[in-house]
Amino acid sequence: MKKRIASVTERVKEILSSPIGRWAFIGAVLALILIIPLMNFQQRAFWVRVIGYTGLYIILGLGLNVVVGLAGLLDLGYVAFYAIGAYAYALLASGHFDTHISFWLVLPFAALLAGFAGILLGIPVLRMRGDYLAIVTLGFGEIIRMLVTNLTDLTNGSQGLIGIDSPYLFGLELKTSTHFYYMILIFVIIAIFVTQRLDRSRVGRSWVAMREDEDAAQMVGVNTTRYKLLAFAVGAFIGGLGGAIFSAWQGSIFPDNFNIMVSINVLCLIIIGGMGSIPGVVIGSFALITLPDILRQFSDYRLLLFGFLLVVMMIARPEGFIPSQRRRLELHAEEIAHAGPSETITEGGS
Amino acid sequence: MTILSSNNVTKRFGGLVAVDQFDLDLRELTIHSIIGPNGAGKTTFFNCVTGFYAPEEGDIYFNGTSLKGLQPDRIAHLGIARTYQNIRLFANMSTIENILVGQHPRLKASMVDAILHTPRYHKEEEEALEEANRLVQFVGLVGLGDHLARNLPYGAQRRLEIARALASKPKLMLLDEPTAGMNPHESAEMMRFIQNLRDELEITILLIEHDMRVVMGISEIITVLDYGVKIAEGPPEEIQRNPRVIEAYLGRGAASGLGQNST
Amino acid sequence: MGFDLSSFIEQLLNGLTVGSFYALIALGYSMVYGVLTMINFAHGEIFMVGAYVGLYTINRLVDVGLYDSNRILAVGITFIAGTIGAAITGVTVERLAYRPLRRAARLAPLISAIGMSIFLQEFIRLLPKMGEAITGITIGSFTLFPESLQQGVVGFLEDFGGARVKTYPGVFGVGGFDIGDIHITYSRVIILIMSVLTMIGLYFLVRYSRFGKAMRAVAEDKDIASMMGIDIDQVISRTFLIGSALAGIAGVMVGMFYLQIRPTMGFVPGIKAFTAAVLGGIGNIPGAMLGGYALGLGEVIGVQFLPAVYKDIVSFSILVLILIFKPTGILGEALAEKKM
Amino acid sequence: MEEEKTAMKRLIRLVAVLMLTSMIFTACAPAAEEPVVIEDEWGLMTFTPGSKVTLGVSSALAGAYAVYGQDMLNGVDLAIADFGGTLQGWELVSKGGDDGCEGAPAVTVAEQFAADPTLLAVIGPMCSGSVVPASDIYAEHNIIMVTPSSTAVVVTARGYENLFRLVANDDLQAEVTVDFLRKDLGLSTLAVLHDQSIYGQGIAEAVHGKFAAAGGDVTGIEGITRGDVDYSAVIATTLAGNPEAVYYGGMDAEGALIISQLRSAGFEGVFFGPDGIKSKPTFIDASGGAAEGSYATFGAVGGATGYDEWEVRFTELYDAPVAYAPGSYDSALIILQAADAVAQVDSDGNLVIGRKALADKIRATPFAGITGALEFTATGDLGKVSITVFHVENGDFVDVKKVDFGD
Amino acid sequence: MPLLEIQNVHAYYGNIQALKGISLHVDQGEIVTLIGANGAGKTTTLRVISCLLKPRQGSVLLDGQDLSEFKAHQVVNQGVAMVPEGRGVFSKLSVMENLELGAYSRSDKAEIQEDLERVFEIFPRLRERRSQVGGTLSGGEQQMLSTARALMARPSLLVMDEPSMGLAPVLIESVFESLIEINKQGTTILLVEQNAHMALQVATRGYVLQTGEIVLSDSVEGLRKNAMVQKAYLGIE
Repeated sequence: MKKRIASVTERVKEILSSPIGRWAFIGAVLALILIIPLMNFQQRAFWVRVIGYTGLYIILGLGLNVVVGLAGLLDLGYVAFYAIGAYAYALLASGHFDTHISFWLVLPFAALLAGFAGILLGIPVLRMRGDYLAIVTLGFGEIIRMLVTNLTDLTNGSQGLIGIDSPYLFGLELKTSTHFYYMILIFVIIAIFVTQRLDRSRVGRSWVAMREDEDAAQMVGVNTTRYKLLAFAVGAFIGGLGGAIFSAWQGSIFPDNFNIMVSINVLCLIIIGGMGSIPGVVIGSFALITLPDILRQFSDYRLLLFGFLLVVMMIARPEGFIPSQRRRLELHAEEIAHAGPSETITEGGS
Repeated sequence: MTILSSNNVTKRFGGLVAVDQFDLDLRELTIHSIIGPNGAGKTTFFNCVTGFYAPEEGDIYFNGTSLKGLQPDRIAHLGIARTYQNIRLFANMSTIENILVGQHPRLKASMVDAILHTPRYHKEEEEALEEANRLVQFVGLVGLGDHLARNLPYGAQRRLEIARALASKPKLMLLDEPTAGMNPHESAEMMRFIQNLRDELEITILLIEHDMRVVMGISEIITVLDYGVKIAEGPPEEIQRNPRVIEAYLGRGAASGLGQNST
Repeated sequence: MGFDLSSFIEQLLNGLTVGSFYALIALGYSMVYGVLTMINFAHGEIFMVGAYVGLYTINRLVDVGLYDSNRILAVGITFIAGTIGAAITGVTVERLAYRPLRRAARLAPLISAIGMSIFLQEFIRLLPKMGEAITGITIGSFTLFPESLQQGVVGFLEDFGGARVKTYPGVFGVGGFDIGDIHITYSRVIILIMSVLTMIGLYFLVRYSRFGKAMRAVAEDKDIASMMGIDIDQVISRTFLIGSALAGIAGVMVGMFYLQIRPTMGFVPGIKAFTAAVLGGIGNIPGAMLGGYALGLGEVIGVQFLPAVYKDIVSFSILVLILIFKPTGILGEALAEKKM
Repeated sequence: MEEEKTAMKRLIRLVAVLMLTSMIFTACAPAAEEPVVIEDEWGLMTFTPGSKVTLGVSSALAGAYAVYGQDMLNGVDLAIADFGGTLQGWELVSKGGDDGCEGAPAVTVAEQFAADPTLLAVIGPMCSGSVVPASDIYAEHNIIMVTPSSTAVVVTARGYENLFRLVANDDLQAEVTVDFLRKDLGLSTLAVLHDQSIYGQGIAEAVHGKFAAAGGDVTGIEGITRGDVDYSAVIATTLAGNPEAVYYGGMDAEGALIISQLRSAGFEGVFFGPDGIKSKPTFIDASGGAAEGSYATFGAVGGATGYDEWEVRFTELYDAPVAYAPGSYDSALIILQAADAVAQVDSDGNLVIGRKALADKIRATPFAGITGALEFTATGDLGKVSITVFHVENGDFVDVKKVDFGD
Repeated sequence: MPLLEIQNVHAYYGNIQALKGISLHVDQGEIVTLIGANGAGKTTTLRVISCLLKPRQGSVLLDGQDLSEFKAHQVVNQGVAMVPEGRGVFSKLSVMENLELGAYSRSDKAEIQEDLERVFEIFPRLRERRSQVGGTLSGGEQQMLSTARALMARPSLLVMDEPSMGLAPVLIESVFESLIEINKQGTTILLVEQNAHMALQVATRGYVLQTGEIVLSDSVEGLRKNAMVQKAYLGIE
C-alpha cells in the first residue's frame, strides 16, 4: 500500500516536472481559481473573500520579496507602504475631504507615493545591515502607524476613514467581493509578471549579487546605493498598490489595520514559501493567509495551532516550500560543497 | 606611461597607521607586485585604490583622474577590477550569472526595458550572454556555466573570480594572492594565465602575493611594504638581495620558496 | 510649561526604571544573538511566562500564610520561582524550535521564533480551557480522568493562566519618600538596585567565569570552540537559560510593581528591548544594558518636550539617528568588515 | 439554582407570549390558521426541520482581546439556555467567529456567517473598527446584527436598518461625565488621557470638547501606548498642569495601571473613565487599591431588572463578567424574542422568519433586560438611554447618579 | 601500538564521497606530515579525526580506542588538540583567555599553571601580549597563540592544519622551529601541509593524499626523491 502511494507521488512528481505537465497543472489551478466565484456552493462568498484576501497578500508578498528575497534587505516595516497606499486612496476618494477622484487615477499615484516613501526610508538605512536594518524598518512601520493615528486633522486619527468610494470600471461599480476577486487576480498576474522579469534581468542579478556580497557587488560596478533604493522603491510601490486596493475593497480603514502583524505576516509568508521565489510567495500566502481561515473551525485554538504550525513548517522545510531555483541548487549544494570557513557545522554531515 | 599613481597615501585605523605615506607609480602594461609581511598594509592599499577606504592623506590617480571620494562602483566603471585573497564570489549564483553581474558597468538596459522586454533589452542580454560564454571558455570553465559558484572546486572559483573581473573589460586588475592555496603545479599555471592577461588582453596587473616563486617569476617590478611603509622597490633580482627585505620579510633562508629549485 | 528641575529628576528616575526592564530583557536578546546570530522573537513571551510562574507562586505563598509572616522570604521565593520558570521555558524553546534549525538559512529561526511567540501567548491564555478539554475526555461513557483529578487540574490551570488580567498582591504599595521636592517611590529604588545588581553579576559571569569565556568563544566560532572541548549545545542551552532567567526576573518585577499581568504583556516590552539591544550594539552585553537605559531615558525626555503620543516616534528616531552615525550601535564593533 | 433557571425561563416565556398577543391585538392581524404565503421585503430565513438555529458572535476569540470575546460568547450562551435552548422546537446554538477586533477578519467572518443557512442573527462585532466594514456585508445580506459594545458615533449614522446597538454612544457618556465633573463635583480643570484606540480616543475627545465648551479648563490631552506598563512619564506631564481631575478614555487594564501610577505620583484628585474601565476584576482589583474613589460611567443601564441575580448565575457558570457579557445576553434575548414572535411554520414544516419582519419587530418592541429598559430608535440606537455614574467604594462600583435620555 | 591509527575511512558530504578508504598511522613521538593539494581531502581527514564529521565506514583509533563514539568536544579530552587552518584565534578574547580556553577541559589548576609557563617559554612573545586581544596580534603571533592554545590541552597528539598558510617566509621558519621544539618535549605531531618544502624538512614520515586516497607513504627522504612529489608538490620539473 505504502509502495503504491509512493509510486503515485513519484508519478505526480514526474508529470509536474515535465514542461507540459507543469503548464497543464498551472492551467488547471488557474482555471479553478477563475471559476470559483461563479460556482454555486454554500460558503462561496466566504471563500471568494478569503482567496481574494490571499491574493492581496500575494501582491504584498511579491513586493516584499523584492526587498528581502532578492536584495537581501531585512524589512520588518513593510506595512508602512501598505498604509500609505491605503490612506492615499481613502483620503482622495471619500467624503473626508469630499474629493472623489477615480480609483484608476489614484491607484498609480498611491503606489508612487508609497514608492517615494520607500526611497525616503531607504536613504537613512543605506549603511545598515541585517538586524540593524530590521529594527529600523520596524520602527519606520510603527512611526507611520502612529502618524496616521495622531495626525487627526489629516487622517481623522483613530476614528479612521469611512465611506471610501468604490472603483468604477466602464460604468460598473466594483463593489462585491467577486469584483475585487477578479481585480486582485489581474493585479496578482501583473505583479508576478513584472517581478519575474525584473528578477531575471540585469536589475535582478544586481540585487541578488548585492544580497550575496555587497562589497564585491559594488566592486564589479553595481551602484549599491541606487539598487538598494530601487529595491525599496519597487517593493514599496507594490505595497502601496496593495494598500489602495485594500482600502477600496474594505470601504473603511483604521490605523489599527496597519499594525506590525501585517509586516510579520508578509515576511513569514515569503520565508515559508521560499525566499526569493515567486511561486513560493503564492504558496506561502495560501499557507499563511488562507490557513488561519481554515483553522477557524478550531475557534479559539486557532492562533495556538497557527503558531505551532509555523514552527513545524519551518523545521520540516527550513528552505521554504518552493525555494527559488537559485536557492534550491544552493541547498542541494550544501551537501556537496566542502564546509566553508563560515559554515557552522557542529555535528556530522547531512 | 603611468596608469596608476599613489601620492603620499596614508590610511589609519584608530591609532594604527596601516599605510604610511605610500607612493607608487604603476606603469601601463607591467606586472607589478606588492609583497610584505602580514599586516603590512598591502590589502589596505588595495582597498584604498578600489574606494572601500578613504585615505586620510594623499591621493590616488588613475589615468590622470583623481579617485578621491569616488565610490567603488564608480571606480569599477573607470576600469579597475579586483579579486580577493579569500575568494568572494556570489556564491548562490551560477558561473554565468557571476560573469553577467561582472558585465554590469557595460550594460545599459533600464528597469523599464527589463519589464517590457524591449528590443534593446533582448539584444543586450543576448550579447552579454555570448560574452559570458566566451569568458567561461577563456578561463577554462567550459561545462561549469550552470553550476553555482559555491559548488565549484577551489581552483575553478579562483578562475571564475578573475573571469568576473574581466567581464567589465578593465584596464587595471588588482589580484590579491591569486595563487593562495594552490600547489606548485597550479601556481605555475596561474602565472602563465596572469601573463596572458597582460599580453593578450593588455591589462595592467597589480599583484599581492606570498609565494615568492610566483612573485619573482612574473613581476617586472616589486614593492615591499613593512608596517605600512615602503622599504624597497625594484626588479626581482634587486629585491631578493636587499638586506632590509631579507630581514623583515624573506628571512635568512630566503629563499624558502625560491631556493628550493636548487634542492 | 517652565522647566522644573525636581520634576525633571523624577522623570529621569522614571526613565531609569523603565530602562532597567528594557535592559534586563535586552540582555537576553543580545546574549542569544551573540551565540546564534538570531533574533529570539519569543523572548518577550519568556518574560511573560516568568511573570505567570511568579504570580502562581506568590499566590500560593499567600494561601499558606508565608507571605504575611515573612514577606521578604516570600518575595525572594517568588523571584526564584519566576526566574526558574522562565529559564526552563527558554531552554525548552531553544531545544524544540531553534536547535533543529541551527544550520538552516538565516531567517528560518526567526520565523520559528515568531511562531513560538504566538504559541506561548496563546498557550498561557488557553491553559485552563485546554486542561478542561483534556481531562474531560470521555471514551463512550467512560471518563478518562476521575472528576476530582479533573477539578484539581483545571483549578490549578485556572490559578496559573487564562485570558484574563491577573493581579499580583500589592507587595510594595505606592509609598515613597521625598528628597526636597523630589518624590521617590520605594518600588523604583528597589527595581533600580535589583536590576543593577543583577547586571553587574551577569557582567562578571560573562567576563570572568569559565562559562562566560566559553560563551564568548562559541559566539566567535563554534567549530573552533568545540575543538577546545567546549560542548556547543550545552553552552547554547545555558545561554538561553541565563538570558531567559533575566527575562524572568524582569517579569516578576513587572508583576510586583505594576501588579497586573496578561498573556500579551510580553509583546511591547519585547519590541522595546529588541530596540534597546540593537541600539547598544546587538550581541554586546554592556551595550544591551546601555541601550536599555538610553531608550528608557530617551522616552521620558521625549515626553517632556513633545506630546506623549509621539513618545515611540521619538525613541525610534533616536535609534535611527544613532544608527545613521554609528551603524552598528553605540558599543557595536566596527564589525563585519570581513577580513579582506 | 436550577429552580431559578426554570423560573427565569417561565418569566421570559410569559413576556414573549404577552408580547405576541399584544402584537396580534394591536396589528389586528388575521389569525394564521390557513397556510399563508410568507413574504418579506428583505427575504426569508428558512430553517428546515431538524436544522439548528444559530446566533453568530463576531468578536475577538483568540489573541490579545480574546478575554472580551469569550465574555460575549458566554453571555450569548447563557441567554440561549435561559430562553430554553430552542426556538419553537428548533435547537438554538451559538457560533463564534474570531475577528481579532479588526476590520478585515470581521468582514471574512461576516461572509462566513452570511453563507450559513442556519444563521438567525449576529451579536457583535465588538469593536467599532470591525463593525464599520462588517456591517456593510451584513446590510448587503439583510442580516440582523446587534452590537453590545461599539460606541463610535459613526456606527449608527449610516442608515443601516439591520443594525442595532445596545450601548450609548460616546456623546451621551461624555455629556454625563462633563456634567458630573462640572456641576456635581464642581471641578474646573481636567486633564485627558486616551489609549489611541477608536473607542478610547473617541470618547476622550468628546469629553475634552464638552468640558471646554462647558467653561472648564482642559490642561492637556495625551495619548498612551497600549501594552506599555510604565506610564509615569506621560503621567508626570499630565500632572504638570495641576488638574483637579484626570479623565481616561480606554480600557480597564491600562486604566488600572494609570490610576495606580497617578496615585503613586502623588495625584489626589478625581479619576474618571468610561464604561471600558467599569470592570471589577481588571480595573478595581488590578489597581491594588488605587482605584478607590474613581468614577466611571456606564451606559444603557436603567430600569434594569434582575442584574444582580443574573451576575451571580453567570459567575457561577463561567467567571465574573468582564465587560460585554450582560449586553450580549440582552442582545441575544432581544433577537430571540423577536424571532419567536415573527417566526412561522410553513406548509412544509419549515420554520420561516422574515428578515425585515425581524428587524421591525426588534425595533418595535421595548425590552426589559438586565442592562435596562431597552428600546430602539429608527437608526438602531437606543431610544431611552440612561447613563449611570458609578463610584468605586470599598472595592466595588456603587451607582451615584443616573441620567435618562430619550424621554 | 600506534598513537593514532586511521583504518580504511570512507567519508561523505551528502552523497559526495570525500575520503575513499584512507589508512594511516602516527606513532608515539613522531612528526608525520600529510601532504595534499586543495580539495584532496586533507581538511576532511581532520574533520574526521576531530569528530566533526562521522565516517560512513572505517574507524579512527587513538591509543587503540575508537574515537567514533565521542562527540567533537570530547575529542580534546582524549588527548588530541587541533591547530586549525587559518589559526582560529578568538579575536575578541585576550591572549590569556585564549590560552585558558585551550585548557577548558582540564581541571588541574596547578598543572595548567605549569603548562602556561611552559608555552610562555616556547613563545616568549605571548607573555608580553598576554592581556592583548587576539584580533590585534600579527599573523605570526596568532599562529603562535593558536599552537600554544592547543598545547594547553596537554595533548598526546597535536594536529596542525596548514600552519604556514599566509605567513611571510621569515615567519614560516620560526613556526617550524617551534614545532620541532614542541616535538622534542614529547608531543607527537600530525602536520597537514600544502607547503611540501617545509613539511618535508621537519617531518620524519609523510603521506600524500590525492582526491580522497593515500597515494604514497614513505619516509621523508623517500618522498623527496619521488618524481611525482617533485613535480606536483615541490615544483621541480
